[in-house]
Amino acid sequence: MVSTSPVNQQSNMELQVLVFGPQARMVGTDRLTLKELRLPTAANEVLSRIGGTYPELAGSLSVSRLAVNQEFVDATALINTGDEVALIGLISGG
Amino acid sequence: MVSTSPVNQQSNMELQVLVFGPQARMVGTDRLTLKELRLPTAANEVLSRIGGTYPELAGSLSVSRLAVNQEFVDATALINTGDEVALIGLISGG
Amino acid sequence: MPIDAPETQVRVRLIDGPISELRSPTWVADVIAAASAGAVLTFAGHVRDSEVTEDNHTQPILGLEYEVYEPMTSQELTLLSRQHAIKHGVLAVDVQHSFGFVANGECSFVLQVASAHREEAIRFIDEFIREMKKHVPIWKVPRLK
Amino acid sequence: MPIDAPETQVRVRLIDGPISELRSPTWVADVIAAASAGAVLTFAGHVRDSEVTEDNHTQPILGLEYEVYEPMTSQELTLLSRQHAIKHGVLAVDVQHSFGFVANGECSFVLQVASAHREEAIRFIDEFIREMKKHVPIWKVPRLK
Repeated sequence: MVSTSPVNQQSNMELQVLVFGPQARMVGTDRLTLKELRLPTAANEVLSRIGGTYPELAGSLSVSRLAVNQEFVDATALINTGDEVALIGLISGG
Repeated sequence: MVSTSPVNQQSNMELQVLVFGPQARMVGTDRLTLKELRLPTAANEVLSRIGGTYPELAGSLSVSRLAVNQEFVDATALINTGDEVALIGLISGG
Repeated sequence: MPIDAPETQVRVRLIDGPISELRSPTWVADVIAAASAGAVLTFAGHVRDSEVTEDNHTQPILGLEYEVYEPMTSQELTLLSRQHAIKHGVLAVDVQHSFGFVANGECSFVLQVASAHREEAIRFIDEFIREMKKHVPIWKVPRLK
Repeated sequence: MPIDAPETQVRVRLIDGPISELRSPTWVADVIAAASAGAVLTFAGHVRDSEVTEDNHTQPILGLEYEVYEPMTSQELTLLSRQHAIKHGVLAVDVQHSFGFVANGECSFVLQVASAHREEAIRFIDEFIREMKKHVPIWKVPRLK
């Protein structure tokens, strides 16, 4: 009963990603929208989709990380429906 | 008219040297007295005479300097009658 | 004197607008007094009157608009404080960072650390700030003149 | 932003007894605000509750008796401030050091420095204190329990 498609995998999903500071100014919004995603999906896939959908951000994605539910995640971490996802980039506190 | 003894050189002089902190506690006074000095004399000669007269201080003289009229002086600086001389050693501010 | 593995005390606050010098933490000094131990080092960062742009030009600004992402910002500041406190053996850490608008010359960041000797405190301040700028979600956007 | 070779401001004070945190200098922050430039770092040294003796024993103490040699002590503190301010490019230096008795836990030394960036201030504090302990005529004698 092995399946390549987990039971709870969902296609054609929309994912919103919070964005802040200079990156929010670049795209003119504090909330990115990625359409037609298959969830769950890996963090690096989300970053790659952000770069494709928002070319203004492509230059700063190499110094950005994703946070899921308010914690930094690795490139391979899975993002699920209902997760709070944030793009944390171009940090410069202090 | 060359003389090995400058006109204003004085023998059998007494020199007082201010001393502070732990060194003052070691000798039980804040004022060392060196007798039968020939003035002017070099700072290193004064340090050496302090070591001879106050053996309690011998151990700390290697980390001590002389100040003359409130300024640090080199080993070869001359000390004259009337100079205010201080032994600055075992410093530990802060 | 060996210190009996004291638990580090950490306090993190986000402040709306500039940080008043008078509001600076005094409890860190109390920790020091209680421990009868050594050094309190306080770093205060003030907003400068210009920003260097991406193309390396200097432009005058009115101040900086700080954004935070709560509670993650406070969590990350707390984590960073604890990690570096253990690494450097410091006794207490107090962090204040502004959010919202802070004008030129005003203070937007205060980091205070207490330790037995000055060396730990100096290393802590240096590393903490470097790491904060890389990893803690705080953003600034210049308000142009 | 290049700074037009500002003259460093230096203030040195010797304080009879412990230094109150409330008496900490605020004019350094004013210098920073006026220059719209960057960092204020403050080091406060507190008396510890024990001293290490020459034979490496730790003995409990009530506090420290500080001696100074005026005006030489103030002169040397001022000289050290100016030398290191120029070396590290800092804008303002404020030094307070106690003389007389300071009890355990109380503050006996405050060094505050303002600079455009934190790195200069950190290097200044570190070097200044190391040099002060070697070269400035200030002595301490423990008051034993």
